[in-house]
Amino acid sequence: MIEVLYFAWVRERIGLPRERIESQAKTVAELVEELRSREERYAAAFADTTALRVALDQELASFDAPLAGVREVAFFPPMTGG
Amino acid sequence: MIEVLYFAWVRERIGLPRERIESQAKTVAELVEELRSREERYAAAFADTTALRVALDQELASFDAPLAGVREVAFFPPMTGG
Amino acid sequence: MGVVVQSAAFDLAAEIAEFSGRVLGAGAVVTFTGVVRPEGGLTGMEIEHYPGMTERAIARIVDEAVRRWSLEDALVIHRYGPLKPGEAIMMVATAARHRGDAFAAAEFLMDYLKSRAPFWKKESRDGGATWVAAKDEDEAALKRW
Amino acid sequence: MGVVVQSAAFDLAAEIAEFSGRVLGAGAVVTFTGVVRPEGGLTGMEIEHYPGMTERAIARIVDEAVRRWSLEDALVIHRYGPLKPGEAIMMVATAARHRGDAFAAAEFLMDYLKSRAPFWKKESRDGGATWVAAKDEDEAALKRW
Repeated sequence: MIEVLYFAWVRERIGLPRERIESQAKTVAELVEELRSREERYAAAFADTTALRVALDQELASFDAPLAGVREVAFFPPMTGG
Repeated sequence: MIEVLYFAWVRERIGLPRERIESQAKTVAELVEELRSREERYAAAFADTTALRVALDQELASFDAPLAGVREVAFFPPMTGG
Repeated sequence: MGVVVQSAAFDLAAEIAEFSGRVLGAGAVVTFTGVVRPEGGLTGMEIEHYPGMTERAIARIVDEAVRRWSLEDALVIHRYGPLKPGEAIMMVATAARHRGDAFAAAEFLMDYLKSRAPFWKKESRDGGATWVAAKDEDEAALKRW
Repeated sequence: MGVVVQSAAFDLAAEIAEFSGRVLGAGAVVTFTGVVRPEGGLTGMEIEHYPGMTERAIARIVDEAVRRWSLEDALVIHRYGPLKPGEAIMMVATAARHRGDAFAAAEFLMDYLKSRAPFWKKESRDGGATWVAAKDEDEAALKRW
């Protein structure tokens, strides 16, 4: 089981801030494919991954990063702090 | 008559903060020569003009600047504000 | 070194007074304050963040600044939640023996907070609310470090 | 825009609060504070200046900053006379819509105040008092603008 978090407009498009997912995905990219195929709202949120960022256990990562041992995956748009 | 001001260690070497001088000097450099020839304390203060700065009527100037129309000449070391 | 992430408003003058007071041996203190700009009919702003990651990400950015420059102290305060036009969003303060270090570290902290700390701004206007898009220039600003 | 040259101490927090309060539309506020560093057995500092020229020189530097960057406001406070270790010598504050302008203008003001405003620092230690020598690096810093 993996905890998946969504922020900003990703959260709004998918309609929830977090969910627990049973997945066999080996990489972030594979997880994204699984999510895309679920429902239209996921397909919409993940339509363009170049517009997205991902964090694994609260560290920024790339979409080809492995998920082995990861407990928390977060998807969000580029950050706009400061 | 020209008002001549001295600051920081120039003031200390010469021993006074300002004086009124009757001078025929046409440039700052000529005025410096006149002052140098006055007394040892002036010679000491003006020994190395590369270590000095000059302002004419409160504007930074160069040592070859003309003195025509100038009422106030100030000599001082490089500034150390901030 | 201090990192504060909070929804409550902070007292800019009091924070600067306290920071300056404890770094009196520093010689140079630089502060940056980001304010909600009341322009284009903005009626409010909502800042979302990623609790847990936010604190970690900022602490790492501060650590990096301390590694790169000779700093006596550094402070980052960043708010989340609803903010009104004119309110302070965040502040950064740096203290160093020399002004060059204090300025560079403050700019570095700002550049990284903009693009590497998990905050997202949503602006409200009469017509509705929209997420602020990240600027290419902010991403480009990271390249100078 | 404001230029203040005074011998009295100033309240850093109050000055920053007042400055920030009147530029709430600015988005970005940067401050720099210079403090007498209590190092090397320093017991005190005396700052001499050139009354009249000081105010003119600083006003000109501020005008130049306003010409070069998009500033909403700028403030320079500089003290003269006797100062004790730990006391603030001077401060600069800039306000702009964007942080880049506020940072650059504050650094520019500092670089020029260091070498082009008529102040001279004399440091007192147990062994006596000595005039601070201008640093080559401060003169060199002007070249970047």
